[in-house]
Amino acid sequence: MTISLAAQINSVLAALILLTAFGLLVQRRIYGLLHLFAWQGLFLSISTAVVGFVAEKHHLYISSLLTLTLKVIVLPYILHVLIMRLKIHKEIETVVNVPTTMLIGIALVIFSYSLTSPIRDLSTHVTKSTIAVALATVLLGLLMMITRRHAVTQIIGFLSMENGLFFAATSATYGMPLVVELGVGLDILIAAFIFGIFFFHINTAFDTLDVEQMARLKEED
Amino acid sequence: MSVAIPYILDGLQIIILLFAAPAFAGWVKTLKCWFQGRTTAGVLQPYRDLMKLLHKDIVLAENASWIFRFTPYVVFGSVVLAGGIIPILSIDLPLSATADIIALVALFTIARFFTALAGMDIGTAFGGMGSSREKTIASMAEPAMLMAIFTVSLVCKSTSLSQMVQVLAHGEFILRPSLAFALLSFVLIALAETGRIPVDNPATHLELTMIHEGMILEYSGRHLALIEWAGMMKLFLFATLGIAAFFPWGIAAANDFPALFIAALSLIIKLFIAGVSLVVIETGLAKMRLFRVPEFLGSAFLFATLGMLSYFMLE
Amino acid sequence: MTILTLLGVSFIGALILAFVGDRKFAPEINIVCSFATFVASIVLALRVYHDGPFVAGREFFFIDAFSVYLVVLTAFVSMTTTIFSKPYMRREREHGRVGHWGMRFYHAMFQLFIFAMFLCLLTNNVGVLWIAMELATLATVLLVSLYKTPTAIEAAWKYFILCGVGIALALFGTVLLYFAAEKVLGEGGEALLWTNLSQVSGQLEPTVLRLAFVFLMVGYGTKVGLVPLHNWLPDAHSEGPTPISAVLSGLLLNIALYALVRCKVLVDGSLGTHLAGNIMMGFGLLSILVASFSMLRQKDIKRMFAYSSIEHMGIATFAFGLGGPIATFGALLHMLVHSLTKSSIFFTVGHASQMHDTQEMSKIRGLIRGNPLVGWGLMLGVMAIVGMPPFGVFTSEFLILTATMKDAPLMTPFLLLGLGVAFAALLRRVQPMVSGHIPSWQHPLKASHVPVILHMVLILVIGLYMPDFLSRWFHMAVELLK
Amino acid sequence: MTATPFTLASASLFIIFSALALVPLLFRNQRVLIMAVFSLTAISSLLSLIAGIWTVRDGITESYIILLGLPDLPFHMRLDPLSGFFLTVIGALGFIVSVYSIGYVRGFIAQRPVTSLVFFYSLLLAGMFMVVLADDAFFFLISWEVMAASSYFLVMFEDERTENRRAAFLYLVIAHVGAIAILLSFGLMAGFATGFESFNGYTFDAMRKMDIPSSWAAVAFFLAFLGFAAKAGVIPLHVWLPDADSVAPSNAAALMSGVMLKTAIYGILRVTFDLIRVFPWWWGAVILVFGLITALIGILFAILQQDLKRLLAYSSMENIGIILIGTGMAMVFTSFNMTALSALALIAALYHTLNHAMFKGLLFMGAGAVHHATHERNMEGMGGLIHRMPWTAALFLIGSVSISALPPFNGFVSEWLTFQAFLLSPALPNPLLNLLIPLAAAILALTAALAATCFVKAFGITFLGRWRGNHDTPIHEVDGFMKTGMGLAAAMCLFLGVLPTFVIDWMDIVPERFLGGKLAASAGEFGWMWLTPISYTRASYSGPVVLLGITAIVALVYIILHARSTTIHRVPLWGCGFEKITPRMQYTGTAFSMPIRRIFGFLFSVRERIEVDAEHGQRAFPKRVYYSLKIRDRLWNWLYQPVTDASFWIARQVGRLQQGRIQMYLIYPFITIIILLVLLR
Repeated sequence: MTISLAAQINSVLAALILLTAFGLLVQRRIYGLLHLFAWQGLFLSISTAVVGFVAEKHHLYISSLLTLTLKVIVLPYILHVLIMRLKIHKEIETVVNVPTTMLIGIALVIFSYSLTSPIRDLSTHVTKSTIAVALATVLLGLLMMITRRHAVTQIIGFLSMENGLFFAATSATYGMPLVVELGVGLDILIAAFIFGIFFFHINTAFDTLDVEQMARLKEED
Repeated sequence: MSVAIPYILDGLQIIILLFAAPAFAGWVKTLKCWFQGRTTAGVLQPYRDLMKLLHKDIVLAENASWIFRFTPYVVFGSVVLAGGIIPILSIDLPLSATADIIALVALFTIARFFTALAGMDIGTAFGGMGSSREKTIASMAEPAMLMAIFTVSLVCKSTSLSQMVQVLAHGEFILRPSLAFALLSFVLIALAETGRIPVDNPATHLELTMIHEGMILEYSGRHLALIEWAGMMKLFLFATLGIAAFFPWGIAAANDFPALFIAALSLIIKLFIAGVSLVVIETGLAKMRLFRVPEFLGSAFLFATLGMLSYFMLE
Repeated sequence: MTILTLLGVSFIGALILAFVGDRKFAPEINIVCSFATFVASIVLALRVYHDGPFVAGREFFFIDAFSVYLVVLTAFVSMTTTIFSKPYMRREREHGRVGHWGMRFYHAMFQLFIFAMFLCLLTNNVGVLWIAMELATLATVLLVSLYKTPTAIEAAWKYFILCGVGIALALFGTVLLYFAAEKVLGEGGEALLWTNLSQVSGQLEPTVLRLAFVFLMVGYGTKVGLVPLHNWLPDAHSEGPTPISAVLSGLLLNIALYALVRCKVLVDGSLGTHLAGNIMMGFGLLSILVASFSMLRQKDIKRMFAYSSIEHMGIATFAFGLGGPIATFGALLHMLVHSLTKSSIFFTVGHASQMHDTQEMSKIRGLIRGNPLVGWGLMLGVMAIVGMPPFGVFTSEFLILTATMKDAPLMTPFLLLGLGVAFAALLRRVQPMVSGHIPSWQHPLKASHVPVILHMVLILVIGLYMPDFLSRWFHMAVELLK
Repeated sequence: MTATPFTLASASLFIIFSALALVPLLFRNQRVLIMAVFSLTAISSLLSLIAGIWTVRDGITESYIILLGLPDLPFHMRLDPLSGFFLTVIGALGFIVSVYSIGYVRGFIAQRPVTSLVFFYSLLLAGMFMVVLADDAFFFLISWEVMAASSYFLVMFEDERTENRRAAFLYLVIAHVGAIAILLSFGLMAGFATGFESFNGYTFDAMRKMDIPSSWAAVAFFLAFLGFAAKAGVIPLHVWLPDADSVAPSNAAALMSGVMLKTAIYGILRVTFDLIRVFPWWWGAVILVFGLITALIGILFAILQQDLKRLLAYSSMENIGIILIGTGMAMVFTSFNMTALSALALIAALYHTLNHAMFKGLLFMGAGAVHHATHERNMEGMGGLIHRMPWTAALFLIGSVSISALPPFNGFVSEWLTFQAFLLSPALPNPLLNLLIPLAAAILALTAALAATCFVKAFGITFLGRWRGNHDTPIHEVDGFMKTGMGLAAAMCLFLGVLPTFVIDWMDIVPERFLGGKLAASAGEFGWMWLTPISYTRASYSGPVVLLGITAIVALVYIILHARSTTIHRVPLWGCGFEKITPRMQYTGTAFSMPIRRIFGFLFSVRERIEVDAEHGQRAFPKRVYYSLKIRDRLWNWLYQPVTDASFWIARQVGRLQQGRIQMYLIYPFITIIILLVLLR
């Protein structure tokens, strides 16, 4: 596989990741969100593997394996168990209606593209074109957290931001040193456990997972 | 021997003050009677009143404190001391270095301070009212008085009276508008300070109108004599102060005999004129309501400040 | 070797306490662990003090004057906090506000949190710095929701989400930093090592560094609690148990600022302009003004002191942004005395709220008469935190304000306004609490004397007589940050 | 150790700190604590008094470095004639009030523990000594705010009363904002002294050698003036003074009003004449105007007060105004470098500082004695105390006579010198000043006269007449310590009034060292008894002759009149024949000041309410009449109320930032990132 072919595959995968990010933004049903998130994790791990192969960086294989297990298998399973246990109703209302969110999303992609232009013309890596996509995924994840009212969707937004960051790491610098990769993975795993525990607490205290209820601590009176 | 002459002269001046003051007061009363068509009790009536009071017993309130009994002496002492300082006959007096005009005004303030306290000591409403009104008027009259005198002192570049007389009388004569303003305001202030008609009626017995009388209501016997005598001396001193500050031409420069004689003569003539002008003012005007007095004193204050400003601008 | 003991003791402590957290002797283990780490940190400090900064563990750890002073401070304050938490948590346990699992979780997470902070300070690798910061956040998230009340859970959730987002942005900044460093230092782990980065910061690519600094600033800025990224801080610091608030306010903010200043040194090296400083000054000033005005309307005692932490972190950030030897010296001193004073205040606040079973300031009265240590401790603590002279905070504010008056005189009216309003706000609330007769609903309490007295004496000593070694220590750190 | 003034001063500081250390040991036994600590503070004040007198007499200047503070910014201490003079003032009143306090504080033992009062009293004294000795910005500000904090706790002594808390809070906020202003001004001067590479820019020596452009010098000066004005109670920042001094325990109030305000004057003198030294004339004019307004407003408020200690606090404002007038004149003359005239003006200001410390301390101690005996602060409820408390009454009278500037006593000397400074003004080349000075003289004369009215009222209503209070409380004279304290202060008032030439000769080194002008030569030239500033032909005043003259004449008249024995009959009071005069019919304080209130009413916001409660609504036959008078400071709702409302409004707007919904919180970092990235394109 020549370098240019790998680059093409990588950019296809980047496009797919961006697609799933947009999908997450607009998807109403919670199971749909779960599946989209799993797909995004899969594309990310494949792209890491491809980059690892192209740049002969063997530690990337471990990192892609880590992403595969974590983002595609473990996290979706945890979320699936929680959703079943907490009997979350399927329909998710968004704070801002879908068309405007899409518009903002597109604006963010353009913004991140123009923003990462200096990095692109500096970077010698084959994957320099995908940095803009990585930044866009991060910002879209943030946008998703802002526009969603449900705790689970916020967590999925947070995790998709992490995916964006991992993707940025691989595309900008052929992946961070292994120690850092492992550390970040470990943190995400702990974060997963924590938000699981949180879901139970919130459910018992507020007996709903709607974030709008949680607005007691304010100083506007 | 020649050293002692100024001291003797100063003693003589105090004695003249002591005995001339009742005469001047008597003279003013008799003039007033003539102007109002009443038969006079004669110029010597004040002497007779004082002698009578000195011999009578004292009737004192139960709760009168030592301040009430001590005040007449302080008032008398401060006024006599002031008399020793003002150059009535000659300017070469040993005591004249003791106080300049500001200190002189302050001596009169001591008298008023203690009289006001005595007024409040007995605890009657009239005493309190007299003290309150007296101090209110005093606190507006005193600044105007100081301003009038400041104008004169700015003209003569000194605040000690003998120096001012020296500059005005024996220096070359210049017509100064600032002095005219100062004189006008000084006359208004003198009326207020000595408690004459437009501000306070010295001869009244209607409690609600009297200010100075209100404070000394409870006095009797020799205490009342001392206070009455001090009042008369204060009137006499204000007249001589006015003469010394504004018409000093007769006052002797050195202590030789002929100059003193001329000084005495000019003093008598000036006092005569002063008495007549005072009575003309008193019979011409009626006593003002208490809350008209601030405007009266305000205008005096205005004249004095105008005098000072004109000094800077014109001279 | 000492580094390993430092990290090891706290990690193993966390593991042990995970199992025996609820036993009688659990607090004692907690204290012993912290005391051990404190001794280790002293040894470390002496070594750095004598033979300068050194690298250990095959370049994984790096300690210089700037990081070791924070290590000692962290160890000391965590030790005194464990001493304070013994009676406090026992009372919470008796009143049933914390269960069996809660106690075990509390002690374990406390030690893990200390471990994470030490890792942050000691590591040489900027990536590991990020991971340790994330670990510290995660450790304290559940501690904030220990009481399981709705508001506590809400505060913890906001803390988790907002800090998570902030830290993610910081990761992106680190990636950009790594990208720029890779150009100069080549592939592999060396590019992220702080020792290499600081030497080579002159050749790093300015445009990329500028972008990286923006992300790092917003990321770590969220952790420092600078306005407008501060919204999580008042909730998190006021809902958790008081020892946690003390440690959060006192230490975690310092470490976030430490990370931010490390990045600023790199960015200054490559950019050459005063850009990073100006951004930090902007954020600092905004924090001072917003925090001091919002203190005016607080009703909850811990929320008020959380806002005071935001204000003081704003002052420190402003001073670091200002740069120059005196301002940096002042900023370092300010971080030290602020964490000492704030943790001592939180100790007294903890006792005060336990005495009245509420955090409502309107219900807390007659503290001096009720419990002289808590009353005078709180009063003198507040006197210290608002910058009244005999205490250390005045010294640092004196240096910072005079430096500002020289270099940026136009900023001083805002500083004057901020400090004045903060002073009035704090005093207005604390004065009625401290004075007056004992209210009927106040019940007596045996307060832990040692930490409060220890902290106040230290601040007084630093305020009146700065020991020579401490000032030389700061000068070494100032050389690094120039 | 060779005995130099500085060793004495440091010994006195050492004694005070040992007294502070003593407090935790002795606080179990309150009586022993009071006796021990207050005698130690008395001794230390005495030592400082001697050190101060010695320094000024010989014009010694010593400076030392103490290894406290930052290693490269240790505490610099310096004792020069200016600080020596203020050390004398503080030491003198410190000694007197400490003696007084032994008796006064004993009265509190029954009510509450006095440990905090004793501790913070000595800390206040120590703070004041250190402020005067400080020679670098760091040590100066530390002692400045130690002084502020200790007086805060003194005002908070009876902390269960809300007015104490309110007064203490207001005081500390204004003092702290003032202190920050001073800090900024020192920062500016330090900046111009040596640039900012090293720490030694903060010492006053470095600041003396700074070359500061005149625009920055103006900023530095007016910042410092704002700070010191906040502590001195100058007009816009004066609201704390009456509240704080009226609720504080009287011995603390005596120290605070008597000397603590003077440390602010010391600050102004140190900054203008020692650090900046060269300044345009309009600075002096601004200080003069501030002094005038403060004096006039201060005394007008004093007259209207019903609470004795509030009256004294407001009158402190007036005297501070007079001192500022003297300082302003000195600055004006210095800017036109007329050294002799500026020496006269400065001596007038310094002399009045010393006088005010003495008679205000005396009056506050008197008020404390009255409060101690009657537990009553409102003058309307007192009266006739002269019969039960003769000693306090006599000493309070001496205080009132001195403060009303009547000749034999000290108040007159300093006001007379200030008037002389005015009268010598026509020599100024600037026409505007020549017009401003007469108006200033007029206002000063008005305040002097109003002061006399105010203290006639204060003394008359409290001590003379009959007891107005409805219940007959057992009032007894105060104990020995309090009487000795007040007696010492009264003796000082007389001494300073009668022998001004010696005092001026003693303190002449200060204007000579800082302004280059001397006054003593001309002041005592006509003889030690006569005070003749500039030249004896211009003006002369002799305290001793006035005293001797009056006493001689009074004695003479007394002897002559008592030659014949006339009996004195004691009868119930006459009152123009009205029989049943009750004590309620006496003139009250409000009535006494009613004319003044009517005339100067436009200056205050006065709320008078008269309610008549008559049977079935016929106003003509009132059963009971309620009269209430509320006088508020207009400045409160022009300046302070808007400031508080504005800050609370801003706080509400800022509160909207924290409105609870997590989505809003997430938007903030999002927008911050976008803005920063766009800005740094």
